[in-house]
Amino acid sequence: MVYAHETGHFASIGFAAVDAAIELDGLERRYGERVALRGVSVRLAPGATLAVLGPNGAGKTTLLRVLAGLLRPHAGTARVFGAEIPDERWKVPAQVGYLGHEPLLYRDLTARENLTYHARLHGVDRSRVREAIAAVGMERRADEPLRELSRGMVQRLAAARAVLHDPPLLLLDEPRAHLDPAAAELLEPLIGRGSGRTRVLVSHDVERALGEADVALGLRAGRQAFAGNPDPDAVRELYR
Amino acid sequence: MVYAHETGHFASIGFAAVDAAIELDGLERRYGERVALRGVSVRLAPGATLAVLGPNGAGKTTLLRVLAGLLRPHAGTARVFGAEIPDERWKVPAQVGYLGHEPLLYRDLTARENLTYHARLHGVDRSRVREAIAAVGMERRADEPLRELSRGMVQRLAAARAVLHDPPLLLLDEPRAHLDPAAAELLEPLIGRGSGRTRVLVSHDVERALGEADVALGLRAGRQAFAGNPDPDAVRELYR
Amino acid sequence: MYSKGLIPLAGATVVTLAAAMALVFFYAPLDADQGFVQKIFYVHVPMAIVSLCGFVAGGIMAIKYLRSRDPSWDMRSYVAIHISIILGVGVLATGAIWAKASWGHWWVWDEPVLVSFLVVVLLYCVYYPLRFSIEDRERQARYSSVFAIAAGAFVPLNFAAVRMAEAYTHPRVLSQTGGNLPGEMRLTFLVSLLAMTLLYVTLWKLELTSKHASMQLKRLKRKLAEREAVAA
Amino acid sequence: MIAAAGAILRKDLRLELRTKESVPAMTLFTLTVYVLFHFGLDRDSLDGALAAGVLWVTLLLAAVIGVSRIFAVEREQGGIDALLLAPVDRTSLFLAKAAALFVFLVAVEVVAIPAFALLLLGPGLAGMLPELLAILALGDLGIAAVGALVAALAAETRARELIVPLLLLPFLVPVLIACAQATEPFMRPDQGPEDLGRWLALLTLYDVVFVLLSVAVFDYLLED
Amino acid sequence: MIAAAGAILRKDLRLELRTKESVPAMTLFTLTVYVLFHFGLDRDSLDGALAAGVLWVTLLLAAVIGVSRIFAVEREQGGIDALLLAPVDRTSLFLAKAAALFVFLVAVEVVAIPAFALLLLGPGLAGMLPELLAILALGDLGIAAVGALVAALAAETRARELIVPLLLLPFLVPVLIACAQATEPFMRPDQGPEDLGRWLALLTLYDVVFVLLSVAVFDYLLED
Ligand code: HEM
Ligand SMILES: Nc1ncnc2c1ncn2[C@@H]1O[C@H](COP(=O)(O)OP(=O)(O)OP(=O)(O)O)[C@@H](O)[C@H]1O
Ligand SMILES: Nc1ncnc2c1ncn2[C@@H]1O[C@H](COP(=O)(O)OP(=O)(O)OP(=O)(O)O)[C@@H](O)[C@H]1O
Ligand SMILES: [Mg+2]
Ligand SMILES: [Mg+2]
Repeated sequence: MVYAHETGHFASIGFAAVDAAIELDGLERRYGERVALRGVSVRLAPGATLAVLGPNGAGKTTLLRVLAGLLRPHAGTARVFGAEIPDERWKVPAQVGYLGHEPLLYRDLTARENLTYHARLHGVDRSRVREAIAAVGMERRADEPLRELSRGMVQRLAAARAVLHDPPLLLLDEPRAHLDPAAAELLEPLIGRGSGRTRVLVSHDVERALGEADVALGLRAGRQAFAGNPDPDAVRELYR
Repeated sequence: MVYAHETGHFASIGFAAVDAAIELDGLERRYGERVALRGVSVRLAPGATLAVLGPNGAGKTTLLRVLAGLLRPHAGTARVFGAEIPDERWKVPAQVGYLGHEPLLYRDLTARENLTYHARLHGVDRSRVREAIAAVGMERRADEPLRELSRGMVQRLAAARAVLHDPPLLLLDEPRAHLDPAAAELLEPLIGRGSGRTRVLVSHDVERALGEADVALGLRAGRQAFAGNPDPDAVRELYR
Repeated sequence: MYSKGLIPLAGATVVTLAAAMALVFFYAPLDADQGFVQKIFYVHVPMAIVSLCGFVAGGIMAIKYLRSRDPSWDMRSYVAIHISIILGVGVLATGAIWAKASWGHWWVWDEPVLVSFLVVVLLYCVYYPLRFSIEDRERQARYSSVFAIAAGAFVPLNFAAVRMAEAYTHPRVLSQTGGNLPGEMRLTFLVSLLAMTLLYVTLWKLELTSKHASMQLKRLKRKLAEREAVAA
Repeated sequence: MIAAAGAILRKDLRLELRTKESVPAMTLFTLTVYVLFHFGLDRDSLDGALAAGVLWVTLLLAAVIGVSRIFAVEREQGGIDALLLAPVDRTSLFLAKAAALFVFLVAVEVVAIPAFALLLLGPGLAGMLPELLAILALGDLGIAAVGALVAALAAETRARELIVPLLLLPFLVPVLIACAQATEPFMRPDQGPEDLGRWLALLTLYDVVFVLLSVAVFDYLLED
Repeated sequence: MIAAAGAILRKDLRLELRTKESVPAMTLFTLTVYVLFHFGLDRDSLDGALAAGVLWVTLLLAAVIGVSRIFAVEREQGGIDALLLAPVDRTSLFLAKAAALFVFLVAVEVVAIPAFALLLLGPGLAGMLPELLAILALGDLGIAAVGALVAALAAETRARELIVPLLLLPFLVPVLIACAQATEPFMRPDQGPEDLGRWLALLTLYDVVFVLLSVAVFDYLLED
C-alpha cells in the first residue's frame, strides 16, 4: 500500500478491476424539467486530465457537481474510482478536491480559521494548514477575515482548501479565474498538470485547456458534442 | 451637443479644459491602516482604454471602485470627465458602467426584472432592456430567476446591466471571467474596444489586455509600478 | 396497479357504512343526557382515531420509501397523509358541532384534546407547502418522507403529553377501554370504526389509482413531445 | 464523527461570536416580552401556571429565531457544499447544529431567566435551582434536536422564514406542555415539586425519540 | 427621484412576495404575542391603557424584525453598490425603504389588529375605525422613517442585529407614547376620543421632523 501511495498509479488497488478514475455512461441530470446533462459517456484514466468545454449553460458545472457527489444523477451511471455515484457516494468525498465558482469559505473567518476548519473536517493534520497557506503565498494575510481580502486572494485560499486533504481527484471549475499570472504558476504544483492528480478541468480558455488535457469532452446544451481528442473544427463548432 | 454626443470625442464639452476622461493625481486610498493605493497618477483620453495590471491584492479593484465613486479617495485627486471625486461625484454615476467581481443583480429576480429595475433607476427607456438582453444572447432565459442560471449567463447579464444606460466610461474588472469564447465575442461591441467607450480594464490576461490598451497602469502593493507604454521587462517584474 | 381489489373493497365499504348507519339510527339507544346529538359520536370518534392512525401509517410508509427509494411508497405516504388531513378537518367540524350542542361553545381552548388535535392538523397542513416548494421529484420525496416520519412520531408523543396534562371536559372513553359504554353503543361504535377504516382505505386506493393514472398520462405526453422534438 | 461535529460546532460558535447574529436577537426578544408583560399586567407578579407558560412560550419563540438562522451562513456561503465534500456524515452536522442551538439557548437563558425572575416572578427562584436546571436542560435538548431537524427540512425550500415557525411550533407543543407543567409547581407561592418525575420522563422520552429519529433521517436531508 | 424611489420600492415588494422573508416573521411574532397574552391573562380581555400598550409595543417589536432585514438583500447581493452607481440620490433610497417598511407594517397590521381585537380586546373596534386608521397611518409613518434611517446607520456596522434594536427602540419611544395614548380612549368600555387631536399633532410633528431629518442626513450614509 505504501508503494501504491507513492506511485499513485495503483491508488485504485482494493477496488476490483478499476482502471479508470472516472467512468460516465449515459449520464443524465435535470433541474425540474430542464435537461442539464444527457447521454454523457466518458472515461478517464487515473492521473490524466479531462478538459470539459462548452458554452455558458452547457452543463459543465453540473457535471462537476455530479462527480463531486453534490448532485444526484437522474439516469445513467457515474463511477469515481470505481465507486458508483450516488449509491457509494460516501467513498468519494475524501478523494475529491473541488474548486468551483464559489470559494466555499466563510467570509467572517480568517484564512487560517477556514482552513483549520476544513482540516478538522477531513481529519487532516493541522500542520497541513500552514503548508497550504504557504503554498498559495498567503502567509502574510492568513489572519485577516476573508471579506477584507482581494478576490484573487480568496481564490488562492479556495485552491488551498481544495487540495488540503491531498485528494487524488481534482474537479476544477475555471480555477484560474481571478488569479494573477504569478499565482497561476504558483498553484501549478497544487492544481496543475504537475500535481500528478487526476483532474477534470472546466475552462473557457480553450487552447490552454486542450494543451493540458489528455481527453476533452465537449458539451452543448447538456448533450455530448465530442469526447476524446477533438479536431479544431469540432471545437469551433461547439461555441457556434 | 448633438454633435458631441455622436462622436463621443467632445463628450466633455461644457467642462472647462477637459481633454482627459480620467485624471488621477497622487491618488491614495487606505482600508484602516492598510494602504491599498498610494501615489497613483495617470491620464486617459476619451475613448481610450487603460489596462490596469498587477498581482492579486495590488489595488486594482480598489482603483475601479474609487473611479466609480464607490470608495472615497483619502488623498490626491481623481477626476472623471472633469468631475472631481468625491466632491462632484453626483456627476459621475450616470456616465459610468461598472462590471466587477460581483454581478450586482438580485438572485431571486429574473433577468428581465433585474434589468427593468436598473432601467428605471437610470431613467432609461424600457425598450433598452429587451435590446440589452438580446445583445447578450439571453432572450430565451430572460424570465428565469438568476439563481437558476449558470455563472456565465449571470456574467452576461451583469455586462448587460453595466451598459444598459449607454455610459461613456466603462470600468471592467475581469469582464471576461466566466464568459465562453463566443460570448466574449458577442459582448465585444458592448464592452470591448469596439464599443467606442472609454474603458478601464482590469485583467490577469496580460497579453490580451496590453493588446487592447492605449495606456497601461501597473500596480504593485498599491504603488504605481509603471504608467504608459510598458516594456515587457516591467510587466514581468510586476508579477515577480 | 393500485386498482387491484378496489371494487370488492368499495363494496365492503358501502355495506359496512350502511350497516353502521342503520345501527346508529335504529339500534343504538338514545343517550340519556345528550339526546340525539350524541349520535355524532359514531362519526366523530372513529374519524379521529382513523385520521390519527392514518398519520402514523403515512410515517411508516415514508420509512419504507427511505429504505427502498421506491417512489410509489412516497406516493402512498403522501396520499395517506392527504386523506388523514381531510378526515382531520372532518373531526374538527363534527367535534365543533358536538361541542356547540353539548357545551354551548364551538371551541374551548382549555381542552387539551381539542387543542392538541388542532396542533396536529396544523402541523400536517405545512406538509403541502413543504412538499410542493421542492421541484426535484426525488428530493421532494425524501424531504416529504423525513417530515412524515418526524410528524408521525410526533402524533403519539403529542397525545401522551396532552393526556398527561389532565383533561377536564372532553370525554375519555377509549382510555377507559370503552368499559363504561353500554353494550349496544359499543357494538355500534365498533362497526362505525370499521366502516370508517374501510372508507379510509378505499379513499386511499382510489386516490392512488387516479394519481397513478394521471402520472402515466403525463409521462406519455412528455415522451410524445420529446419524440416530436426529435423529429422536428 | 464527534471530531467533525466538534469542528462544525466550534466554527459556528466562533462565527456567532464574531457576527452576533442570533443570540442578541433571541435575548432581546425574550427580554422585551418580559418587559411588556411586566408593564402589561395589573398585578405586580406572576406565579403558577401562568408564569411557567409565559416563561416557556417566550423561550420557544426565541428558539424560532435561532432555528431560522442556524443554516443561513451555510446556505449563503456554500458551507453545505463544503460539508458534503468532506468525509463527514450528516449525523455530525446534525449533532453540531443541535449543539449550537443548545448553546445559543443556554446563552439566552442565562440572561432571560434572571430577568424573568426579576421582572415577573413572584416567588424566588433560588430554592428550585437544581430542578429548574434539569428541566431547562431537557427542554433545551428537545428544542435543539427538533430545531436542527426542522431547520434542515426547511433549508432548501422556498418561503423558509414562513415554514420554520410553522413546523417548529407545533412540533414543540409537547416540550412546551411538559416544561411548563414541570416548572409550574415551583412557581407557586407554596413551592414544591409535583409530578416532576412524570414530566421529566416525558421530556426524556421526547428527547430520546427526536434525537434518535433525527440522527436516523438526517442523512436524507441537505443533499442535492 | 420619485421614479427611482418607485423602482426600488417595486423591486423590494416583488422580492418580499417571492422570498417571504419579512412580513411572515413579523406577523407571526405579533400573533404569538397576542396568543401568549390571551392565555397569560387571568381576565378574558384587555381594555384601556393596557390594551393600547400591548398593541403598540408588539407592533413596535415586529417593526424591529422588519427594520433589521430591510437592507439585508442589498448588503448580500450588492444592491447598494448598484444604487450608488445609478444617478439616484440617497433620498430616493430612503423614501423607497421607508415606504417598503410602511407597506410591510400595514400588511402585518391587516392581520394583527383583527387578531388583537379578537383575542384580547374587550370593547369592539368597529366604532373607532377612521380614528384608528389615522393613528396607525401616522404611527407607521414615523416607525418607517426612523426605521429606514436606523437600518441604514446599522447596515455597515458589525453586530448589526444587536445595534438595530438598541437604536430603534429608544428612538420610537415618542411614537409609542403618542400612539398608545391616542388609542387608549377608544379601548375603554366607554369609548370616546379624548385628546386625540393633541396626540395626532405630536405624531405629525414627529413624522415631519424625522422624515425631513432622515432625508437630510441620509446622503451621508451608505457611502464608502
Ligand atoms: C371541536 C371539538 C372537538 C374536537 C376537535 C375533538 C377531537 C377529538 C379527538 C381528536 C378525539 C380522539 C382522541 C383520542 O382518541 O384520544 C376525540 C375523541 C372523542 N371525543 Fe372529541 N372532539 C371535539 C368535541 C367533542 C365533544 C363536544 C364531545 C362530547 C361531548 C366529544 C366526545 C368525544 C369522545 C367521547 C371521544 C372518544 C374519547 C376517547 O377515545 O378517549 N368530542 N375527539
Ligand atoms: N473591504 C476591505 N477591507 C480591508 N481591506 C481590503 C478590503 N478590500 C480590499 N482590501 C485590501 O486592499 C488591497 C487591495 O485589494 P483589491 O481588491 O483592490 O486588489 P485587486 O488588485 O483587485 O486584487 P485581485 O486581483 O485579487 O482582485 C488588498 O490587500 C486587500 O486585502
Ligand atoms: N439550480 C439550478 N436550477 C435550475 N436550473 C439550473 C440550476 N443550475 C444550473 N441550471 C441550468 O442548467 C444548465 C447548465 O448549467 P451549468 O451551471 O452546469 O452550466 P455551465 O456549463 O457551468 O455554464 P457556465 O460556463 O456559464 O458556468 C443551465 O441551463 C442552467 O441554467
Ligand atoms: Mg459553470
Ligand atoms: Mg480585484
